[in-house]
Amino acid sequence: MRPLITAIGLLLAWEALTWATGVPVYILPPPSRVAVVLVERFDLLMEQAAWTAAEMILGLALGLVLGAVLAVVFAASAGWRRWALPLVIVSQAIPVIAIAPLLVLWLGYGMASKVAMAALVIFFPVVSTLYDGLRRTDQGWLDLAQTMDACPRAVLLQIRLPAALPAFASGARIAAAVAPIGAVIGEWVGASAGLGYLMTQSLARGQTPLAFAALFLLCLLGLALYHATDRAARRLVPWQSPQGE
Amino acid sequence: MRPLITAIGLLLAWEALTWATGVPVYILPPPSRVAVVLVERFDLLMEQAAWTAAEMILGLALGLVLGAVLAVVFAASAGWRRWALPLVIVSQAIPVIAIAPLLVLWLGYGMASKVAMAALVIFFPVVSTLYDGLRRTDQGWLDLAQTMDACPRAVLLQIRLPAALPAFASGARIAAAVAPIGAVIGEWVGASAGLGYLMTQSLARGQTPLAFAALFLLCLLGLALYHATDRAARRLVPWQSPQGE
Amino acid sequence: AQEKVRVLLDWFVNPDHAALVVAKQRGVFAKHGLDVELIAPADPNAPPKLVAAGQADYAVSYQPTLQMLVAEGLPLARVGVLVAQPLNSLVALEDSPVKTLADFKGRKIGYSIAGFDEALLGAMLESAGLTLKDVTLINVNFALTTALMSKQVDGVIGAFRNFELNDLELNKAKGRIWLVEKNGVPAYDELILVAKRETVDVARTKKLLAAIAEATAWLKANPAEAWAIFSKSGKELDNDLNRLAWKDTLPLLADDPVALDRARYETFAAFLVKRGLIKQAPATASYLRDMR
Amino acid sequence: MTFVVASPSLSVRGARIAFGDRVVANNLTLEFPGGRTTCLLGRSGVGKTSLLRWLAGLLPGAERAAPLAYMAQRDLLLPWLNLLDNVLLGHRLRGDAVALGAAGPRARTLLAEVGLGHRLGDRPETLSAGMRQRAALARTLCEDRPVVLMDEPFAHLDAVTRLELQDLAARLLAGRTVVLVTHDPLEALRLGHQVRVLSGTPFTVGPVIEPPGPMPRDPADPTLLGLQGRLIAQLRNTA
Amino acid sequence: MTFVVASPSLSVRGARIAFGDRVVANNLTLEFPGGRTTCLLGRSGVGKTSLLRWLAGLLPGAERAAPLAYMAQRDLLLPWLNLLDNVLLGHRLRGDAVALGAAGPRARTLLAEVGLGHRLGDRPETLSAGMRQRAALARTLCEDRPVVLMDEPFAHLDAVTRLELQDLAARLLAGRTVVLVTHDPLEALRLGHQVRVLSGTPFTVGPVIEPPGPMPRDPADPTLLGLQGRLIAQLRNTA
Ligand SMILES: Nc1ncnc2c1ncn2[C@@H]1O[C@H](COP(=O)(O)OP(=O)(O)OP(=O)(O)O)[C@@H](O)[C@H]1O
Ligand SMILES: Nc1ncnc2c1ncn2[C@@H]1O[C@H](COP(=O)(O)OP(=O)(O)OP(=O)(O)O)[C@@H](O)[C@H]1O
Ligand SMILES: [Mg+2]
Ligand SMILES: [Mg+2]
Repeated sequence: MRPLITAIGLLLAWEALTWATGVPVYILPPPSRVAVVLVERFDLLMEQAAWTAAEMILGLALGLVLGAVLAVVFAASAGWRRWALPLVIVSQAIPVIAIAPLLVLWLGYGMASKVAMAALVIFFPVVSTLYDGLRRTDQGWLDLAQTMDACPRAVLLQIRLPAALPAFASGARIAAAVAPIGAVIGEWVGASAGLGYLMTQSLARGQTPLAFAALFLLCLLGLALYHATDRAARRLVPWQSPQGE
Repeated sequence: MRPLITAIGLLLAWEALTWATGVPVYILPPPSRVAVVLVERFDLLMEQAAWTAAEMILGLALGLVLGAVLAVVFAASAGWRRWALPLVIVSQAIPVIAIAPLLVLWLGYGMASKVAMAALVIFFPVVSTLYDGLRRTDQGWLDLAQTMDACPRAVLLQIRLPAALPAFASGARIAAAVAPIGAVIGEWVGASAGLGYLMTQSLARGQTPLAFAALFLLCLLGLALYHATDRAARRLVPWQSPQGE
Repeated sequence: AQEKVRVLLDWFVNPDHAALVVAKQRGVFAKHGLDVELIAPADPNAPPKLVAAGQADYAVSYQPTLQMLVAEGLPLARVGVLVAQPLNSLVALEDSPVKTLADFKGRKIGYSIAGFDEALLGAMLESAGLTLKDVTLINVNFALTTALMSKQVDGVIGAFRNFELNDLELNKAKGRIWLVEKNGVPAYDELILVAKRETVDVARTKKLLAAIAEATAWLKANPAEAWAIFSKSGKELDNDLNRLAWKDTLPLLADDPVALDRARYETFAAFLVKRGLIKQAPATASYLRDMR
Repeated sequence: MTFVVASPSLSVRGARIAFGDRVVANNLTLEFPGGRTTCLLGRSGVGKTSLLRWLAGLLPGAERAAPLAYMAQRDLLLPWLNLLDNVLLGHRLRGDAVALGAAGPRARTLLAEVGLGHRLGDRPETLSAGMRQRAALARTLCEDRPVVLMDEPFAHLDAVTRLELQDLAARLLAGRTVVLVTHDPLEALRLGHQVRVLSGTPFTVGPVIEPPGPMPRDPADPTLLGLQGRLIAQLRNTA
Repeated sequence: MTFVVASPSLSVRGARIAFGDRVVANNLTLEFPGGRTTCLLGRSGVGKTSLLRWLAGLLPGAERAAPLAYMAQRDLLLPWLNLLDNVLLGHRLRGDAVALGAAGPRARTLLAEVGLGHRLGDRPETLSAGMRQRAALARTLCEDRPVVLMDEPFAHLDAVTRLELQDLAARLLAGRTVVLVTHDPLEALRLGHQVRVLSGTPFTVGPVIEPPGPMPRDPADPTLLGLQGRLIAQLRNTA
């Protein structure tokens, strides 16, 4: 119920904004206009949304796995960290237009290059937060494990990793929120389908309401994915805050 | 010393990669080619880099402040959270091409619209991680504060906020890493300067080595900003892990 | 006092904008009482919309774009022309097995601007007895030459004849080119100036066009000196590609930026309707303003 | 009568304390007389902490009767504050600059009295467990509230320090309504006007035991040793 | 002689324990006899925990002499594991599936013996402080190591449970080298072959006190009560 009220409230705010600022339809159409297009072009939009949703979900899955693996590797090995951490940071600074030709060269124009591009955007918050979490393990637990003759691998997997799950959840939330833009960026690598593609195309042809209908769906997908991830993340960390009495 | 060795190692790896895969110069030029351009066009590159650096730093500063304020507001008020959190999530799904005309309309062609765009990319990890951190305060401290008749504001500012500083640091690190791309995206809003501008232009014109020289500088800027932020973040949290004995 | 004028370019500054840049640098605009600011966006979609929204006085755009935007209801009007012929073309590598349009059957073609490039290509293929269904279309979004040279595609539509061939040459490749207007597409104006329909300032526009005409005449007469001025106006402009493109571009610049061929717009609108890009041709009177 | 108003009695009427299916206390009715110290004893896990949290209004359904100071089983020092600031936490949180300024000397005195006068500026993580517990005690006493709830406040202290701090607490808490949970029967007998034993699941509260004489009592007093035996027997009888 | 090998003695030779400028012990030489229980007493903050951490090889410069089990002042239960898995933590961490399987019944028995047999599947956060301490004790005993270091293992337990668990520990730890830190002189006298008092800054270790008779000794034994007085006096003399 409440999310519905919020949604309606936000749409009304948007409608009011377009009225109040007098912003032209071809720059920011009011939701009423967008709604009309949404109904008229429903089939087209759904088709493209399915495409983008697939990219988002694959990208997020790949990003989460890749991010988690990298964070664990960084936490386990100073050697790897020294070499690969700068690469990971730098990977965030590279605009899609610089890397797209490379991806196409290596992965072709199919889904693979798009998912790879999306994952490149999505994986970073996961690496970063999880690695931070892995660095902040309670010293008491580490001492205890040391007296128990635990090998570093067991400490990492059985103590540091579970202890860092709240941090992972934090990273996964960010990853879910950027998944839509990851998918759209992936579509830049050379797509002929997807909401991002539809958006670019309709913006180029002045069909702003259609572009915003696509954007609206993209946002819905984003919210849905975010909430799904949020729920999963909460389930991941059922215990109280680390110091809980 | 060590970072230097790492850097040289990475450059060698890049050079080797271009040789081994035989990837054409116009897709991925070897660092030797890039170095030549870097020297030849040094003045041009420096000029553009200064521009982008300014956008990055302003964007990061604005993003950190905005992110921190929003996270605190969300933690303080369920009402605000209900309305604005979905907006914040959705803001991450919006591609620059959809929002750029709006920003120009409202903020003009100057630095403001670029910094706003950059901040839009940068602020999110900060809100998300800090808000997560604010939600995970040790219940014992909250109980203690309650028995002390602390008003919610004091609890938020004097207990939950300091306790969430590690989470904030985590978010700031991500923010710093995405600041370069934030600045580049900002340059899409209509720049006539900056490394992103130079890169797009030279890629569109087949001057791949120049584009990669710009990209190289962008990555350097990104690494520098990341390490500065990392240092500041460590200083922010001088105490041991929350459970430290 | 100088009248302030803001012109949004369609894309990064390049030799297509020679007349504008030279007019500004040599003080031709100033001579006509104008203080012109040239702004380059990274997204070619935005400028006409921003002009329609009153965020700038003029935008450099393309005839097909203008006609599609007008058909969608944007209050825009064409007030002048910079390049009065198509620049777009279909390009393949010379050493590829594609020798004629018909050879594209079963091959991959890259394109940039969704919809429009498809329409051009469709018309061209039909002129050679093929249809769009005979080729695989791939959106390469940018980096047309890169896609071509790395053999990811066999041909690209959307290549500008004055640029992409030179770009290939600089990368030690040779291209084979099919001009759109010679292969089933009606001729159109590639680069035009648009303004917001209701607020066209006729007097100022006339001054602007006069200055452009004067600059065009001068730079065609003094290409070397003009190149020096152009390449010094921005450090990033002085490069081999622009140098090569410069000589190919100058002859293409419209000598008379005021010229207006209504029939050309009507024919092309009909073409757009036929290709399904717009539903109905807008009345030319509504968006063509003669500045004579 | 002003005295009674200043240090109110605490009553629990028909309370139910439960965590999910686990009922810790059911239909509990209990009175803690105002201005007096009640010591609670009970086997581990019987529900002492839960009762204290109930009194502090920290459990769902519970309401707090009066302003109080609560010392939990953990020290709950804030790692980013030094000892002095930790002791002044209540005043800082209430944001009353005047009161905060006035409490400064008191906090210093208290820290000196618990033996931490030389560590005012140190962070909690550099202290031993007993030192942290003493700092938490100082923070609780610094609150200067009519009602004080304390959960095993001396658990991490050596025998000598413990006696000294019991004396300190008895002196500073005289006239207040105090509920003190402890595992040491002798400590309960030394400090309490009343001693009560919790037992059973859900727990019930045993009869009031009132040791004679003024507090803090001498632990070597044979009456106390006799009562201690009785308390231990009470504890033992109730698995 | 195999006995001595199985439970080695622990020696500290010329050790220096310091945190920055704060010197806790200097040139410390000390011997904990193999197979026997040594109880350490000392004022709060004197350095008992630091010494134990030194013995466990957890401080910079320290080296661990033998496989050992260490029970810290905090319970250190992992919040994402249930009690049984927490008790089996050592076996889980060493990743020896056979040993882990074999330790299962032992862990259950131990949890039952500390009174938590009915809470095997519960998460630590749902336990009382004393219950958590008992679980940590079970974890330590489950390790089955020749050397056992324990830091105030019974601090949060009521008098009756404390006696029971002292008996349990004495039984299960017999023949091992045990160092036990406690604040309760009587507990030290009950459980230790030797009792030693730490005092001063940097601390020195007092003479060996060896209570007579087999352990666990009767707390009502008048000899013990006499020794208790001596210990308290020793503690009191050293501010
Ligand atoms: N991490 C640390 N950093 C700085 N000082 C420390 C640190 N840990 C302990 N100390 C100091 O070392 C001294 C001894 O501490 P330790 O914890 O060993 O005392 P203890 O005898 O165990 O006391 P308690 O009975 O209170 O547990 C104290 O003065 C303490 O402040
Ligand atoms: N958060 C919780 N969730 C579920 N059960 C809880 C929770 N807190 C306490 N309990 C249960 O309530 C009962 C009473 O716990 P409580 O902490 O009040 O005991 P206590 O008397 O203080 O014990 P101790 O002397 O060991 O501190 C225990 O059985 C405990 O398991
Ligand atoms: Mg308790
Ligand atoms: Mg200690």
